Amino acid sequence: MSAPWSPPPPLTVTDVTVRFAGLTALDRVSFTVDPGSVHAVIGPNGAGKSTCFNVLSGVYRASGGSVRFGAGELTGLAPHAVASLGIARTFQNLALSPHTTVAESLLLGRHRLMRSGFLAAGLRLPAAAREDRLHRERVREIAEFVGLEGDLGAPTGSLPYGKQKLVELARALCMEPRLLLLDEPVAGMTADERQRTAAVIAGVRDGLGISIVLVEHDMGVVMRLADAVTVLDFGRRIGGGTPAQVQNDPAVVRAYLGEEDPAA
Amino acid sequence: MSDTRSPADHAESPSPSPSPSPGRAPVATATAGNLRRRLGARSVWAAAAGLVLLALPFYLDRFWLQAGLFAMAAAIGAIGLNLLTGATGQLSMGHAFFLAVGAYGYCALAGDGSTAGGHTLVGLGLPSWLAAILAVALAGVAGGLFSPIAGRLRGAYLGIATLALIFIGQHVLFNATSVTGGFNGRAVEPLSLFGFDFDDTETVIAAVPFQSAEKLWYVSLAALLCGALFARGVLRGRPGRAMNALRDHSIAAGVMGVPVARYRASVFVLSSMYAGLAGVLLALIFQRTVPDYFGMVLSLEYLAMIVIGGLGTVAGAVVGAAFVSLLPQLLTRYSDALPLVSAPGTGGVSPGEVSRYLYGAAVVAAVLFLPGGLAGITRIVRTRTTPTKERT
Amino acid sequence: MSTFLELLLGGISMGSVYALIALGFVIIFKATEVVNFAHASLLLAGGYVTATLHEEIGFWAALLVGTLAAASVGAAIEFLVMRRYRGQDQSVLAIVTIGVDILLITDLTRRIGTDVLPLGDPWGDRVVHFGPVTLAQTRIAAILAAGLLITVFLLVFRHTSWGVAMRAAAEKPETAALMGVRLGRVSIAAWAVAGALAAVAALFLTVFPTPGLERATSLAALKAFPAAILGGLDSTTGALAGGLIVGVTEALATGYQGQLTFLGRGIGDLAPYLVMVGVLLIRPAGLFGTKELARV
Amino acid sequence: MASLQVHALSVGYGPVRALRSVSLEVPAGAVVVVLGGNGAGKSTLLRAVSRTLAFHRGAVTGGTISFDGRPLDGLGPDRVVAAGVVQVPEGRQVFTRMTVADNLRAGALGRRTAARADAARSLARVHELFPVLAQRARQRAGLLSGGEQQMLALGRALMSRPRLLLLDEPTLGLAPKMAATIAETITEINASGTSVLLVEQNAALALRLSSHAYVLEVGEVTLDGPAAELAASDEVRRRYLGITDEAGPAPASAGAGRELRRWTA
Amino acid sequence: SGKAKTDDGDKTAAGGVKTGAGVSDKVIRLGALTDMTGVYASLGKSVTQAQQLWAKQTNAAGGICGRTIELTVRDHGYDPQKALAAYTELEPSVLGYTQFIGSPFVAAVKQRIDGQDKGLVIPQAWSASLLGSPYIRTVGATYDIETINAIGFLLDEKRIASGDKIGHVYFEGDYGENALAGAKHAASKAGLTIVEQKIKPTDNDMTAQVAALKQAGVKALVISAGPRQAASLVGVAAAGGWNVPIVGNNSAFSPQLLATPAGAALQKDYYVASSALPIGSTEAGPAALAAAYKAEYPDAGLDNGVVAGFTAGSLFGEVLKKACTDKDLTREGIRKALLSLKAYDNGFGITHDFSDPKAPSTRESVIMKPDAAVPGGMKVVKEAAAAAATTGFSSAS
Ligand SMILES: Nc1ncnc2c1ncn2[C@@H]1O[C@H](COP(=O)(O)OP(=O)(O)OP(=O)(O)O)[C@@H](O)[C@H]1O
Ligand SMILES: Nc1ncnc2c1ncn2[C@@H]1O[C@H](COP(=O)(O)OP(=O)(O)OP(=O)(O)O)[C@@H](O)[C@H]1O
Ligand SMILES: [Mg+2]
Ligand SMILES: [Mg+2]
Repeated sequence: MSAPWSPPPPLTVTDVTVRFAGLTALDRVSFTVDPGSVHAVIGPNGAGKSTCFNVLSGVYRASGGSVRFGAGELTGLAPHAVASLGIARTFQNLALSPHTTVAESLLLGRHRLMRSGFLAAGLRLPAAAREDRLHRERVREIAEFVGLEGDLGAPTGSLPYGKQKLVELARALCMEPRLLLLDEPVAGMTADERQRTAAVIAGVRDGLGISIVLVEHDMGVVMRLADAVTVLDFGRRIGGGTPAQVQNDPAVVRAYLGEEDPAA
Repeated sequence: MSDTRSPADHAESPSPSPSPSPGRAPVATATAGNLRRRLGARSVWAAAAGLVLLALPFYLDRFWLQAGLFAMAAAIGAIGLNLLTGATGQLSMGHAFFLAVGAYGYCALAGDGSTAGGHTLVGLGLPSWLAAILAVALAGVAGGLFSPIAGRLRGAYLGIATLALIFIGQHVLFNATSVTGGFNGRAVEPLSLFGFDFDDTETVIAAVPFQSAEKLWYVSLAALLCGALFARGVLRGRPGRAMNALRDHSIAAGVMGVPVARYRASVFVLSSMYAGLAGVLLALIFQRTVPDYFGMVLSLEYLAMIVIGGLGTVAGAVVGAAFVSLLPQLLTRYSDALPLVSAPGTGGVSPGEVSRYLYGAAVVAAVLFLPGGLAGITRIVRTRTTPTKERT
Repeated sequence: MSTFLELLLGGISMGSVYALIALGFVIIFKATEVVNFAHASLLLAGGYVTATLHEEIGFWAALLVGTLAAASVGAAIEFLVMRRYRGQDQSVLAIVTIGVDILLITDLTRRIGTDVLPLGDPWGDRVVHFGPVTLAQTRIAAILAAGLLITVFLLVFRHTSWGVAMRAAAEKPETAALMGVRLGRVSIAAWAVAGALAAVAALFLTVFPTPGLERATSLAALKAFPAAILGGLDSTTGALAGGLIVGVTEALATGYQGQLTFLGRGIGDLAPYLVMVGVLLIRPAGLFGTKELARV
Repeated sequence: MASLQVHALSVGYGPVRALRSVSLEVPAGAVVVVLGGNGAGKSTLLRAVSRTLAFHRGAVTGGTISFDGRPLDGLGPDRVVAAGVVQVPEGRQVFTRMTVADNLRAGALGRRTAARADAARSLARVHELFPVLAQRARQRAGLLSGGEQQMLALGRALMSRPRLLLLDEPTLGLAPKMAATIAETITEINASGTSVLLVEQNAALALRLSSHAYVLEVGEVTLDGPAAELAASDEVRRRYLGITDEAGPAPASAGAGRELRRWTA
Repeated sequence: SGKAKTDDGDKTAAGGVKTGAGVSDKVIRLGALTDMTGVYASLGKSVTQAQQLWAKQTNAAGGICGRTIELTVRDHGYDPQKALAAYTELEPSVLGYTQFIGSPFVAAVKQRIDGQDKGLVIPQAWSASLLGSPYIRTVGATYDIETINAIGFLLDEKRIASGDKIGHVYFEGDYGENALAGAKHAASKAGLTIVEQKIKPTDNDMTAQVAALKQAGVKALVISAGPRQAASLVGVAAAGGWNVPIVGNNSAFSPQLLATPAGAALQKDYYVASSALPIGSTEAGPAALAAAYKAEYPDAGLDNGVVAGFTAGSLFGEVLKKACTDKDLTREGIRKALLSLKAYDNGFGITHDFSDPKAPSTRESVIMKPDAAVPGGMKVVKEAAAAAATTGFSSAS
């Protein structure tokens, strides 16, 4: 039912400004995410990274500026309209239903790809059943891919934090996004779990060819995955470039990394 | 957060759905034989229950049939409320309003314009089956008109906003006399399907005289069955997942592509249509619609039903409806035989009061001791007997 | 004009009684996130105790005992019922309070039976004349009492740590416990205060011009729902404003029903709800309520 | 004299056994760290000490916990706070609808003595440690960024002048610089006489801060010893520090070998 | 099947009396559908107890037709669903109903009563909308007639005159609206103008209504509501120094009100129209009833619900006796017996004529006035009479 796959268009963020009462959370921020690349957004706490994601996903409305995904303008769209363009995200703090099973949570991610409405589901039309089967298969594939195949029947609330984060990631993947926004995907994981999750993300990029915007404080992960980096501080863009460039940018070091090498 | 949610989400997992949830698959294979046995047992039980239900009109007297009819109509209304309040987390205290729309809508659509009680009554005189369908649609439209509120509010705000509907409804029912007949209500045109009238004229079947109660029994049974199956399909399918997501985390639901306000409004409309159908049936059972019926107490009774029965599930709504509507009848009928209960006028606790005590207590206790409601008991029993897979 | 003033004053005085009820409602909501649909039964309980005792022990003592009784009923509901539901979903809790309400109202109405019970207040049917406008003394007492109680509560809420504890407990009980907040105490106190306020409100709902307490008195508490919502469920100022709006709307809609016949007569009960729906359409969290914050 | 002593503690959440006979000790004035993977039972351990397991339908099934020789078993959470044991819970848990200032006031609620001067002094100290909390005093805490919230959570706990601070993953989601700041603050807090029991995923940072470390795996203590010793052990280096000795292909055990194809339907 | 149709038609039993549903050789079963836990609880309690007293007295006197009376009471709490259930439950096993509170519910089963059930029902409501059925028979004047008589009293007493405005406070529902129809009729005959104030049974505070009516300049008030509303109306008007006469329907008074702050005002210038003498009257009927009732229910108050219940009961008794002499205790026999009662004096001051189902059984009303000194709180100020305006008035139903 979906059109034959096309590479994601570039995401262009231009002069986006977000103000809350008495606070400018984003101040004329611009950057571009090239198709198929991993673009990291880093910056100190409170720099505006999550706010940026909230604008991209339609949760917040920007006070100014524009966000274009290819030719389409995203600002002003409701979250579900953004989702329908193939933009998926994860949440920094989990946003799962604790009593829902992993399988059902992931199927929720496929909401936009499924068609059956109240009537079809209520009348159990064969089309709805077929669709259900099809999508459950894909859910299983994705669960296997991120390493959740053993937990599909468990309520998400009973999983440890790290696995719940994986559920978040898998649910976003279930949306078959063309642009994936990941807000701190490895936070709260042990070192080896981080490595595994980073590998999953790399696998997504390589296997699906989609664009990924990544917010992460783990510089190791950022360095390993990112093709380009944008650095925010106090809502402003203070630097950007390749990971290597950024790591040695004195402004970035001062504002974010600190003098000490964090990778110790 | 809430344990009462769990039934909504996985209460019905051992289901005969075409593809068992893949997550269950390893478990399912392990216990496949068990499952099949249970399914077999289930269908035998269902068939037996179905037969009993079909045979009842041949044995029960009008009082019990009527009680059963009320319970069935209530069950349909409760399913609708459970879709809204249980599954989507939208508290509604205005359910009685939509019941009234259904009931009065049917009267006005099916009735003939006539004069009664000093005023002229509007009536379109449509065929009654068509009027019934249109009345259900009308209830849906009424729900839709409320969507600017239903789509935007939640929790207590929505609950109390919907309370306004009760007051508006009562006001209209008493004052719009040309449609509603005012305080004494209006007579209900009997249902007529394929030339068969569901009224009090006697038809003798197998030596049993069939009056309206006997005949309506089958109509109600069919309506309940369809309504229940439809709701179950909705809950288990794509809309059901979206509804639960709206309840648990509405922002996440939006980001997953669920149009939040529209979905909330749609569920409200769907729930109103269930109420409308229940209203049509109630009108047919009552043979007259009276405004006093559609007050706040009725709305609260429906909330009590879904809590007692179990939030978020179809079975919960049905069990709860049966409990709440049959309890007072049982107590009244057998008041002589029950300790503490005494006939009215003799000074003790009257059956009406006892039933109110009981269902007040049932609401409180159900949430505490039966997180899945009465309908959840079977599940608890089931999980006690089959060891749960421990998470590692 | 004098009719208008009289209606307005009457509305304000009734409104301040509604505000008292709504305030109790709001306090419980703030402390526990529970919408207490059993509030009407607290009111009836307080009024009933006052009504049955005043002949024996005098009005003021009876009022005191009635207030304490309603406070205890509130505390008992919290202790025996609500406490065991901590962590449940808001809507479910609201429904639980409906169950409690059914229990209590059934019991109280059974006790009250078919009687109309006077409360034995000192004001009787005396009125005060302000130019062309007359106002019952009971109503002046209502305005004063409500004003006083609401002010006291606002001050306590703002300037004591009890207020902070209450809000903390409402939002994240577990975390509040980690801060050393005694959750049980906070919520039991909120319920008790709400009960006490309801008992005072019951007094003013059942004295002249109303003949006395009877089984249907609790229905008056229904007016506190639109009042609380109008103002915003989590706002004390909102409760005050909402109460007044409801009182005045009701009085004017009743008094001018002759001019409002196109809406059908007897619109007084309905008007507050219509105003409420109108406000909610524009401000979904009420006039002073805080919009639910969404940060993800 | 051990400040906090946990002996043979077992905890269950219904049928789930989360801790099995865990023993651990926080000497007075020390910083002790507990490392462990997801679901190892670290938070459970802290909940047991703070006596908030009931909120999660969990219960202690065996063992004892005592603080300064006084058993904590059977106390309410408020009494534990009054005894001087304060926890900063996992995931910050600031009161989102209250202002930053009120959050800090809430932090002072558990103190038995409510001397105003005392409170003012605590507040000044917190503001000194985290200046941003003074700037944002009037803002609703829910609108702070993650890191700011973590600072608030820490500051809030300090308001009651704890003798033992339980920290559940304080650097979760913090920028490297901020994590370093928090680490410094922990050292500072400790230096002024507060013992610290730290639960961390950021093992490198945690081991640097602490004198003694425990490794918790699936509800059991599998390793413990002086922090420096543990930091040198192969097991800890591999699992918690992410250091592999033979430089080879990264051990991306999961995800590797699996591939996600594009969805076609 | 247990329900298979058997011939349950009327039989002829001992003594050659034809019997049907509800009547055996020993017992006559009657039903009472009452409200003891809902909005009409206070009425329901008095009516029911009075009828139980009637049954007891009748049985003590040897019963009727050699049979004892058995009264089965069902409390529906003013819930339509329960009322319908109770009706359905009792219908096969009772001969008729000595009371049925809630006229909407009576209306709800009207079709069944007239269609196949045909059992006599005496509603405890006096709305003109209940007239017309040969099986549903009210005892006394309907609300509209009662209101006309009340206004007629004011005219007779010269308290109001042509050209005046009078205020009418009335309940939403058939009671109030039927009374309003009467008031309008009386007003048109006498050249009065009615200023309407509609209220709901939950409104207990009449301040706003008084303010509005005062503003409108009315010279007298009519109240067709419950006792509490009457007390509030009378109290507020008096407290504000507004001295206008106030008349009310039978239901707009309860002796309990005399203990409230409005008690004094009620005894000043408030009148109630009724279809029976007050229970405190010294006439033989009321006096005997008052004594017997007090003896039976020492704690219960005396009010006009007692009279209403008792008169309904004794009417049923009278009809049963008549039917017994006609040797027909079937439902049909009951109907015929009732139709033959043309001048039935039950000892409560008014003579009833039941020969025309379309007309109320009387057009007269007694005018009474609250008085705390009398048991039951009411004394007669004007003997039964019909106002001129009632002649020719037909309750449009
Ligand atoms: N809804 C809101 N209302 C007011 N202020 C907000 C809101 N959302 C975010 N902010 C403020 O905007 C700033 C940026 O917040 P944001 O969450 O985007 O930071 P962040 O870069 O994601 O930080 P972290 O890495 O800690 O998650 C913060 O100061 C925060 O307080
Ligand atoms: N409320 C609960 N109900 C059931 N099981 C629970 C509950 N809370 C935790 N558990 C289980 O107890 C075990 C220990 O969990 P705990 O939260 O203590 O782990 P943790 O070490 O803090 O993990 P993380 O690093 O993810 O925070 C896990 O298996 C977890 O799934
Ligand atoms: Mg963020
Ligand atoms: Mg943890």
